[in-house]
Amino acid sequence: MSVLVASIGFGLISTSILAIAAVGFTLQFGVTNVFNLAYGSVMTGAAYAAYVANQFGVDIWVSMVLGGLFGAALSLLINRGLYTPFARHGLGLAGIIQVTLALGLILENGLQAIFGPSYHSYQMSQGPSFHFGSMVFTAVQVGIMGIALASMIGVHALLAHTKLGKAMRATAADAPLARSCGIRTEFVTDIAWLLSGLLCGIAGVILVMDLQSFTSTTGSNFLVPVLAAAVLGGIGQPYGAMLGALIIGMVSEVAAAVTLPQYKEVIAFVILLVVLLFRPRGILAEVASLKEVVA
Amino acid sequence: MPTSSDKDGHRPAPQLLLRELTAGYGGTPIIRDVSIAVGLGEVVAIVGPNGAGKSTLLKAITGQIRSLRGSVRLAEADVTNMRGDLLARHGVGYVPQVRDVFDTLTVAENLEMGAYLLAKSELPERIHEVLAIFPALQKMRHRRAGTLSGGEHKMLAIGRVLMLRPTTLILDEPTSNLSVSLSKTVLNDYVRRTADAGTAILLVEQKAVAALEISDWAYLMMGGAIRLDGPAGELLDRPDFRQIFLGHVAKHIPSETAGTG
Amino acid sequence: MSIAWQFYISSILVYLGVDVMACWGLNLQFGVTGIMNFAYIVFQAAGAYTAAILTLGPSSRSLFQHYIGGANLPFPIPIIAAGAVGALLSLVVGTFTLRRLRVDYQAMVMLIVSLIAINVATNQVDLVNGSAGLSLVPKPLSQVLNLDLVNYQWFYVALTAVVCVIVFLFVHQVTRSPLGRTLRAIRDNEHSAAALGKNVTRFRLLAFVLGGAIAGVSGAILVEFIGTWAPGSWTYAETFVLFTAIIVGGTGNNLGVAVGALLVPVVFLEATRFLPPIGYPGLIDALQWVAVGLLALLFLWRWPRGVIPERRRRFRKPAPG
Amino acid sequence: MAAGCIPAVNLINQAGGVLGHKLECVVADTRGDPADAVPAASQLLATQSNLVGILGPSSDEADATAPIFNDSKMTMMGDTGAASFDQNAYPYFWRLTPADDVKGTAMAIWGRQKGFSHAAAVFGNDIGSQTDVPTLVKAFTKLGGTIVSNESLALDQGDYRTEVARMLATNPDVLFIEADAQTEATFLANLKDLHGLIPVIGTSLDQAMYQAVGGAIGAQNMHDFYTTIRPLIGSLGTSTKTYDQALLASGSQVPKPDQWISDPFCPAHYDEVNLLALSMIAANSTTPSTYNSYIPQVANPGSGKTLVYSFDEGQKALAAGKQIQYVGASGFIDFNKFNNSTTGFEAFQFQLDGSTVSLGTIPIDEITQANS
Repeated sequence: MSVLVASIGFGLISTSILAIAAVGFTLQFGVTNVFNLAYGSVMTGAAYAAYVANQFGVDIWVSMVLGGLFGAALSLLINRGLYTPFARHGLGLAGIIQVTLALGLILENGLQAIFGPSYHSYQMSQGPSFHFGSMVFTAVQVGIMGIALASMIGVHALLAHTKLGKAMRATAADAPLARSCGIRTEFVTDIAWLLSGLLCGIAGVILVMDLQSFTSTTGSNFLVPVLAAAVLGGIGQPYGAMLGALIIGMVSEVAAAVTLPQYKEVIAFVILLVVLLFRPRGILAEVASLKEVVA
Repeated sequence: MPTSSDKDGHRPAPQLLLRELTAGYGGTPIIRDVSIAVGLGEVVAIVGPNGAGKSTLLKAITGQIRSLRGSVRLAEADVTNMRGDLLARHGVGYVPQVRDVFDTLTVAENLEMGAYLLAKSELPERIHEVLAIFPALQKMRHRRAGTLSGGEHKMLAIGRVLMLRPTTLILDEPTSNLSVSLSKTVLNDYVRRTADAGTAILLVEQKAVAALEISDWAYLMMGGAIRLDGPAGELLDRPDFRQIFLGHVAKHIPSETAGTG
Repeated sequence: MSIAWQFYISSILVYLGVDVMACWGLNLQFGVTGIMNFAYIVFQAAGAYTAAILTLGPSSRSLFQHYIGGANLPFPIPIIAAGAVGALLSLVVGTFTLRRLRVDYQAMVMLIVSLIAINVATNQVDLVNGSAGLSLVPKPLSQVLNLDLVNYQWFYVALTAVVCVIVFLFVHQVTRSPLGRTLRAIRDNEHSAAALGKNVTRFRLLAFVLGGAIAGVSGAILVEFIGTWAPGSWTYAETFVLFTAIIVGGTGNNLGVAVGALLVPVVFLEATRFLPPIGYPGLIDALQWVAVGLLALLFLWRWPRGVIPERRRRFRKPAPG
Repeated sequence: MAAGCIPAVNLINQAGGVLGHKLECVVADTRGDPADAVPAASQLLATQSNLVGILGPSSDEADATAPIFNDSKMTMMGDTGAASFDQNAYPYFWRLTPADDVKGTAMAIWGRQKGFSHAAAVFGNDIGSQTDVPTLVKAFTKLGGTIVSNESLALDQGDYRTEVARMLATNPDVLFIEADAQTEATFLANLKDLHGLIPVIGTSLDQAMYQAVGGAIGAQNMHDFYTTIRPLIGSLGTSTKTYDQALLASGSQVPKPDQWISDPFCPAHYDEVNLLALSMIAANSTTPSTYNSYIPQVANPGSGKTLVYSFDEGQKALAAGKQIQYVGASGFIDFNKFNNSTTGFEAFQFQLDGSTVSLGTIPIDEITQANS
């Protein structure tokens, strides 16, 4: 029983990392419709950026911010330099997915070529442990959950209460219409990629802070749970992504507690497949479905 | 300064002026040498059957496709091939035929997006003004636009575009999918009144009779070109118009068949 | 030609045949019908495992590997069964994933399917011996033919060629037929195909199942040749090589796809074996994946229709009335 | 692998080569899966006309390539612990690498010797790890201990906290662990954070493993809690010293040679090259089909044999007409009828600088007994 309770606590940590990553993924997807399979590799890239900073003696939390900024810059570059030109070139949705997959492989293996196949760790301390009943968290984990909470509140505040955030949602809902309102959709798209990349980078660094050891494939191993969380909630829906992260994160941990641990991810994925069977657009996505039907 | 054309065909100075505009997809022109003028306070209708090129024309004006030849001018400014967001800065409001509101945003947020270019301080006043025109929107401010009915939808779309207080308004078949009575309300109460307040309105309509009733001037478009134009009130009675256009749509006129088509 | 060279070249020819077949199957799904099957390698693996198990004897006799079945069946039954299992598995997966899902969702669902498949194959050790995989699969007809090593290699090349010809005749027939035209119509415009009264989902599923059967056969041909199969060899990156081959060769064109299979998995990847080793072990491997990625990007940008483009057929609308 | 092959080849060539021939190390990248290894193997055979022997390949690639080399009558020194070679039938396949299932028994014996009675067995679901489990469980139980928790891990997950909690709920006094580097590192880091480490008996051997696990839990914890079980290294150590010197002297060919000093696999590769070379001399032929059968003759113990600790010593003894037993840098070698050499295991403790110190040995007799 206490394992079950503890697993719910662990689920909160998994959920935190997943939520940051999934919200980041879904933000840019909502605005630009790019199903970015290179996302996991960008996470790894940010983790390495933070690693380099950390090696120079920069504090891990500062390195995390630097990793986030690296992720933001890389994402913007990727969209401006690769995805947008390909889309303008007339490549369809399926073609763009292949571009993202190709980029993911290039980034992942490029990182391996640079940093080698070995494992790296940050210079950091996990800090003291805190006990809440059967739940145990280290200081770093509490920090991670705090960052996740702050990110979610920040994203919510941005989208619901600022002009820019509303413009992002408007662009996501209907870009030509947003343009006719005077919204500079290219600028909004850039912001969406920057923000998405920032969250992606932060997620990459805190994933590694939590794993405590990583290599060039670490981010791409984490990609499918991120996609699953984003899709489960209804892609392009930040609140859906948060909900999806909660479900995937909790189900994996609780499944590991009550059934076979080696199938914990599989169980979460099967839930996703079942949800898609009944709600092909995810839990929170009923309104956005007009988008592709009307060209 | 006259704000509306009078019955003698004297028209105000053009606010929106198209000269020999030619545009299409992939280098193939769909519309050819279209010249149109819309003055402040005027409702100018473009009527024509399906496939006449009306949608292509609007896409060319609003910068969604590149025009191959000709020009679009707004008062003194050349806005040919200008991006949509810059057009909005020139005071052009555009209501597409479908997907005319942001479905995932609330009614209030839709209005706010309509006023995107205005300072935040102007917002309450603008919302107040638009709600005065469409009081029904008041009650649904916090509803998601995607959940509105067809009439409410169009009301919001026009309300949204009015937020910017546009000098030029482009409406693409605002009455499609609306009932006959609702269509009349939209055209008479919203469109005509907006023009009377000093806006230049370009109205594209398939429901020719209803559109012509509230328009000052009208162009008949067919096969990608303007076939004839004239004061809207006279056009319906002109034999050449009846022959070219209404002959296509229906044998009997001017019943409402043509209007609800 | 020295025996060692004959050995190498015959191995490469068998691999070429397997890749060409696999690409044809994927082309039927992706090139012709537009299904983004990132789990394609799973169906190849399913075929390989099927063929391996049916060729091997009962599991109880060997101490070091555990698997279900084990039937000692003679050639060509394991290969045919592999095709059937590839088709059957495609039917199951396709029924769940092809309905109502957008292309990007489909791509993700396929990634998930391949993860689940690898997880199950790895964790259910009794199924196909877990991560150690199956090994010591007897070579087909080797007892009957009693050939020496090199001659057996050439025999296997011939066998692969025969299977390739059969698969080609099959995919050629399918893509040329009214069925093929319908599949292309679905790919190019699902909605208008639906408007023409086509049951889009059913046709998609058909293409998916046919492609899955071919994947299964290709896996069988490979496993009977190398004698071993483990989960490590079927990750989504392997599928990406096949996708790249199709893009390079010419999406939708069977001949182009065969050329792509020659250029990418065979020439492009084999050539690097002849490079002198540089840096640490695995560096060339990593750079090679970078190169495959760049190759895919280059072709998607510059020659999106490949070396041998698909002939665009005019699609005549049925006469009204 | 180069760190084992190159020092051996350098010493051999310095000593005049093999029957007048100089040796050279050539790398063929097998790319880590069986399907890729097949063309790699046949390409190697085709393009290297003076090939005299093969080191590696490892793990599941061996199953695919062993038949090719065997059929080509090419001697190979396998680098796989796979149980499929426990009763190997390929005359040209040899291995110094201990079988994985034997390693499981050795871990169990060491655990019981240290007085642990309630063990948790946590193994990755990867190729090498799972084969240890049945023999570990069997031997530990047979020796009077209890396996209180037996979990297999899905590899490379974001965390293993729940798995750790499950394990802790059974109150083990020792943890047996083996998985890939990322998985083991994450699991142990989670254990450290949740509860603090408990004694760990693992098989973390190579550099990548040490970097991952040591990086995750820290060098001090590695020292305090982690015992690693690996194949026996001869207590004499003469060969090892020779190897270490040769390795450090090969700095121009092996980048950063000192990083390989404590790597357990490199000395084995070094020994394999020496074995090949000495058996060639014994057979007076560099043709694998001729010298292959001489391999046990120069390696296995026997009465009246001269112990040699390097290629040069062996060459001279052979020239003097003596029977020799080569004692490897990786330990004593004794091939059985399946061409497997298993000479026992040794337990090591990590020092703060990453080097290892021996804690004691687990002789092969004990392992055989516990395994029976």
